[in-house]
Amino acid sequence: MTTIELKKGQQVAPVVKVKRKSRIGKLILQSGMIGWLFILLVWQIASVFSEPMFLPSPYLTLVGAIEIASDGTLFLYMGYSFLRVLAGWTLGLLIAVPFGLLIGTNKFVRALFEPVINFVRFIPPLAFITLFMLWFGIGEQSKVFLIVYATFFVITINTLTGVLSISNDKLLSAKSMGASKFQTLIYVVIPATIPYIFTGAKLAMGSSFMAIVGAEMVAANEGIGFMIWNARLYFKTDWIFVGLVVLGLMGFIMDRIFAYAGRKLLGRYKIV
Amino acid sequence: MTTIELKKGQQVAPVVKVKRKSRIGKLILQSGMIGWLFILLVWQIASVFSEPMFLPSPYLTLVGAIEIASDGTLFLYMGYSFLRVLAGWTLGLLIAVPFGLLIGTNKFVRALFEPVINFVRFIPPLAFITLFMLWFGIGEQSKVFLIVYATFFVITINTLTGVLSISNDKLLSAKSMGASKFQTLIYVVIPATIPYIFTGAKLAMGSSFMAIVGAEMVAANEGIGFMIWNARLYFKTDWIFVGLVVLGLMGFIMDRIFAYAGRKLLGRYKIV
Amino acid sequence: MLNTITEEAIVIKNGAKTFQTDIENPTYVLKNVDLSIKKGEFYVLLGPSGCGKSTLLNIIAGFLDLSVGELHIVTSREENRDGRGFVFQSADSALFPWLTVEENISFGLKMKKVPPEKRKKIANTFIKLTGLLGHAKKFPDNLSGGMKQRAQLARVLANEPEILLMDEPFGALDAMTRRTMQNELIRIWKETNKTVIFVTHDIQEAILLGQKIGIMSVGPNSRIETAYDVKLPYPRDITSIDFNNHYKQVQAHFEDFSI
Amino acid sequence: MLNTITEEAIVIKNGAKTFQTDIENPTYVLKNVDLSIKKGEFYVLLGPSGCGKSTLLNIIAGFLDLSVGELHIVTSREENRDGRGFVFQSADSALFPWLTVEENISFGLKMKKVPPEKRKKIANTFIKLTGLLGHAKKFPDNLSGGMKQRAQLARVLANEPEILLMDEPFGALDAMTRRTMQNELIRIWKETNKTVIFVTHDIQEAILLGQKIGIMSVGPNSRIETAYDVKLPYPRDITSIDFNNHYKQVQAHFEDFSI
Amino acid sequence: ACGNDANSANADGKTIRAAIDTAAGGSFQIRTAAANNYFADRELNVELSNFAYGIDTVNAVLTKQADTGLAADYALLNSLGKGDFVVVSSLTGSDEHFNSVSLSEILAVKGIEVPADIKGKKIGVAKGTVSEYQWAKCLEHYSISEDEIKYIPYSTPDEAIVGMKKGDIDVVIGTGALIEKFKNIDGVHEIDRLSSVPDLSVSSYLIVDRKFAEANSEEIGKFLKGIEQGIEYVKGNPEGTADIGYKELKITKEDILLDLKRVNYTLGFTKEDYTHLSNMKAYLLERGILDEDFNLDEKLYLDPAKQVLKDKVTY
Ligand SMILES: Nc1ncnc2c1ncn2[C@@H]1O[C@H](COP(=O)(O)OP(=O)(O)OP(=O)(O)O)[C@@H](O)[C@H]1O
Ligand SMILES: Nc1ncnc2c1ncn2[C@@H]1O[C@H](COP(=O)(O)OP(=O)(O)OP(=O)(O)O)[C@@H](O)[C@H]1O
Ligand SMILES: O=C([O-])O
Ligand SMILES: [Mg+2]
Ligand SMILES: [Mg+2]
Repeated sequence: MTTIELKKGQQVAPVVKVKRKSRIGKLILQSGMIGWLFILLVWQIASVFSEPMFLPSPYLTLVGAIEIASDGTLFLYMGYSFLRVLAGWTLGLLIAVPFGLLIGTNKFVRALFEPVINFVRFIPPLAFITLFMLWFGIGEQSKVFLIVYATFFVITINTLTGVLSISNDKLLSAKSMGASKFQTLIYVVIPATIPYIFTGAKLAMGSSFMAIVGAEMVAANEGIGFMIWNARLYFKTDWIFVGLVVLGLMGFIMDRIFAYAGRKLLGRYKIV
Repeated sequence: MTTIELKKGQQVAPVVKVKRKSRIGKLILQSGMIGWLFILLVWQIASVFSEPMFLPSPYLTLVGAIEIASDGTLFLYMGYSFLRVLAGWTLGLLIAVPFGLLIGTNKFVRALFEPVINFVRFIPPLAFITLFMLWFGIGEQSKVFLIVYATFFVITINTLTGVLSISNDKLLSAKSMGASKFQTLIYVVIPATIPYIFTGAKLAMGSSFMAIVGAEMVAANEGIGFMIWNARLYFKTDWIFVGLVVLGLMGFIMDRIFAYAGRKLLGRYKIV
Repeated sequence: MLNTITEEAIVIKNGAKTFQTDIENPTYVLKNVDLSIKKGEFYVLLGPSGCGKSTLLNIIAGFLDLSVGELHIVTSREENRDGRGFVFQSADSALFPWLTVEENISFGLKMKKVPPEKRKKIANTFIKLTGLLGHAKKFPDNLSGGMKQRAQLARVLANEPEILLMDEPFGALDAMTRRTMQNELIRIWKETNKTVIFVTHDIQEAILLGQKIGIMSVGPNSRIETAYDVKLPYPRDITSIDFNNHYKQVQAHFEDFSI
Repeated sequence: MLNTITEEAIVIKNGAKTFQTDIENPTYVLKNVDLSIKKGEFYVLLGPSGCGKSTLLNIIAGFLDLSVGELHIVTSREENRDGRGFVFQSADSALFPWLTVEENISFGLKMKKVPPEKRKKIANTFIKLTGLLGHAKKFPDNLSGGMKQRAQLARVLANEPEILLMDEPFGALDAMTRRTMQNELIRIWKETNKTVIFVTHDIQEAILLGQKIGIMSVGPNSRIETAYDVKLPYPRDITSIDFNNHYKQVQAHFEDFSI
Repeated sequence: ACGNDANSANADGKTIRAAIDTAAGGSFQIRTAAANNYFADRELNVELSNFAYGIDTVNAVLTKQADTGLAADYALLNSLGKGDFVVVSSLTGSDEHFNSVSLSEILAVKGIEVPADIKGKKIGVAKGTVSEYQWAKCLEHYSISEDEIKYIPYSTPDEAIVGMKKGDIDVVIGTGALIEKFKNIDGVHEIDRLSSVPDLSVSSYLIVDRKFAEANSEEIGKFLKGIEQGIEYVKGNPEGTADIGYKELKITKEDILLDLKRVNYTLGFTKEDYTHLSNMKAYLLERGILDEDFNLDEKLYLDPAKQVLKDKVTY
């Protein structure tokens, strides 16, 4: 028989200091700074082995950004793109949520539309550019509707999933406490679906930023998408990169703001 | 005191026949045929109130499809687009799954890359066209990599979520049954993550079809995306519609095949 | 016919239930169910897993229809739905997590458009009755399992149902909490004078709570095999000799039809 | 030092555990824990919710480290990890749903590269022992709660641990299934001669199973207040007078430190 | 669908919705005219909208999103049969002083030294633009059959630049500012000038929705006068033009100045224009690129130009 002695516990005291030290390291790690530095480094090295015309370094990109920002153009473009995204996303939400609730609560309507949704959702917004221009004109409408389209399915499908995953117990208990069908919709179905709607809206925010470049490809006079297209036409690679970084930043910041607002305002709905 | 008599139950027998009848109705409803007919009807009516140039009717679209299919062009284009999607999606899967597993299982790598991922994922594939041409040429490679990019984040994020949601009990029990770290990865982490990987792969399939139109904007001579762009140059609205319908169909069919294959082959992993 | 059962709150005559609708000779989950529960009685439905206890309770609640037979519910209410309150096994799935405990409890009152002040007053009564004082502003997710089940009970009671239907309400609680809740339930039942149907498959729980225990047979074609009377005073002591004699007798029933 | 405890399988001396790492005076979940369990003993850890039973069991399992104090595990194994098998409360979260019952049971053997035929033989032994014959090819999701817990037990036993650690393994089962599983566990324990630590907060379960019951005090600074001996022969009858006397005595302990 | 208001041509003519291009020349004469209020001075409200290529502006007119558009000869002829719009004036082209293709170069990668070397190589061609015609003419001139080369179609210049760099394209036609960018690639050099191909020139034209033009003949006249003033400004003040271009398009001033050198802004409509278009149409029909013929004369509406530009209309 062997006798094995496992782990003699240590006093807690000496552990404390060690942890204290690593806390700053942990903070740096969690902030993602190292990840950023790593990416910048890779970008810098890659640009050294290339030409600025093809792959501008992070520094040259910054110079380009300052150039285009100095007369306020960059911020104007950001504003335009942002407002288009916001308008399209809001409108998308206003259309898709009631639609999702409708097909979620009504079996007949669901049977009617679900197959169609599962078909149309594979048609990319980009394929609709010409058609939307035809139908909605070359002004803001067609751009906004392209974004509405880009947000529609993800919000609808998430809302639908939310409605379908409400536990039967909740519906039965509302019924047995005397709630009418309409009251059940307002006071049970909608609140229970909010976390799903929120997730859908968050994903749709991402899709909106995907769609803005397409929306601003045709007949736009301003916007980050317009900037990227123009830079392509004249081969201003540094501005393409400025556009990429700005899009990433705008999406990232919107996402964080949205998540934060969700936590603050919809806390009771346990959004994720 | 009121005395209320609730529902006298009926014999079951007469119910049977009624249900039999409605079964066919149910089948029709579930097949989504009504939804399709409804959409075709709306499309047809709308096209009557418009011009073929703006909105070709379903019939004219079919004529256009037959025209472009008669010499096999349509099928050739479908083949090209399909192979590009397949190649990009497969490659995306091969890159994103191991990456997702890595950042899921290694806290340090996760802290390094998660913020970067959350930034880059907002940059639409379209914005990367120039860059991808630069890195991968204007041939097939850049088209395929654009699709790889479009699939990468959704698969990575799903894989990561899967790894993070493995119950601690599973990991501890593997450990206490003597599994090494590597064995735990192979025999516990990966199988437990398969449903998430599958969901990610399925969503990525959708993204691939979204990206193909963008990918075939660039120096393509064939493909459904090329067809849509070319139709724009020559203002053949009916071909745009053929393109839309074909994309929807291809996506829809791939999605169903994928779901079916998943159920058959990965049944034990309880994919959803 | 009903004149013979005026004392009764719930009566089922020759009830049967099948979930199959499109075959000639369906399998019945429940068959030949006869049941008669007096006003104010604490009735326990005891039976093995899957025999159809929940199905029967859902039929009494009006959530499901009998396939064959008669169901009579007797209350003093105009609207029958209100007459019956249902406590689900899983408080997690029944409570509304986006409402505070108090808001959950007021839900039924709000649906009936009771004015806010009155709602608050009534909610408070049941918060006190169920021992939830100090937890009114919390959300269900921040409560322990026992607290959640108290909140669900309070929510149902706030609608002042005459009949309380409970489907294994303590099945998911740990042993100690369960014991406490059982005692509380008896206290509340005595105070409020409800007719209670309580579903369980725990023999000890059945004897601890019930005045009458309806012992169900194994399904399909499950029915109420025996209605067993428990003539012990409350509160009951599970370590007493009388209690354990009852336990042995009920247990014997189950061995009879060998589960 | 160890020469004085050769009979023991598990010893903890003055153990303490805190989860806080970066404050000067941490709150301890466990403090001054002394524990000594004999080889082959059936030891029950009984205590109120949240007192630290799981934490203590995880420390013994090697999943967590003591912050202060000594832990000794004595087995005849070279590799200590194998010496201890852990049965989790939730079979759902512990079993691998993508493996059949048999594959789950063979998992540990596969990790140790035992050849397939031998694996199959060993798995079969434990399938029989736990009454799972006929379920070997099923997936866990197609089993009832009781069956799942049997599968988990079989999986742990297949690794032939000398010590069996069980964290409320029957807490999620319904009353009748729980009773059956308790009897089975005693049978298996007798057959296999393991040292068992069984965590519960059900007094009845503790007395039904344990040779010794370690009663823990309320946390924080929870410790093993009393080690209570149950000198009743197996199988025990919960309706017997002796049993109920034990019940009253253990219950009195809890009233002492008022939970 | 619901775009009806956008689809209806605005009949009162108070506002001209003019679609202009950003990539195929930049439409600086119209841009500066608007920026310097030359239209406003004539009590004409002009709304400009930007599209990448001429073909996009033609589509905008076709779909009634714009009242006027512009197109190079090749794209123009391909579209004229499709909708009811008319040519009211030329915009750019060649004259006795200036050959519009003289500043276009045929550029090739290392190893291709003379035009004959093109055989068997990959030629980059901008999809749907006049570049298709130019290559056809070039190859004819070099006596190389189209079967002996491989066309690589591209839709934006960056594809061509990258294509050359990566070896996916061997030869392109470069114009204006892009020539420098091509030449920045290691080994890329000029092998010929497009002007060496006989009878090859490019001209572009202003097109207007027919109903709109006929109803607002006077306004079209003012529009042309405004453009005329814009051309004067561009010629006399390239720096100022570059400033306006940068402000509106974010194209660097150097690029704009280079682009300005290669264009010859014109107005009016000459006999040569007519001959040029007729010849090209015949070519397109012969090649089967155009499947339905149309009467060119019916597509001309030169009244406003005749009114305001008199001597510049010689057809
Ligand atoms: N909606 C339904 N459709 C079809 N079969 C059902 C449905 N609900 C219940 N059943 C079947 O009816 C039988 C009785 O189920 P029920 O849930 O009433 O049993 P139970 O006694 O409450 O079981 P448990 O103790 O596990 O809660 C089971 O065989 C079950 O499969
Ligand atoms: N990983 C952890 N980090 C911080 N605190 C923890 C952790 N695990 C447990 N605790 C705390 O330690 C205390 C004891 O928890 P533990 O789960 O051991 O109790 P328990 O007796 O098993 O309770 P239960 O009967 O509910 O299972 C609790 O206050 C708990 O919040
Ligand atoms: O760009 C063209 O007008 O062809
Ligand atoms: Mg039940
Ligand atoms: Mg625990």
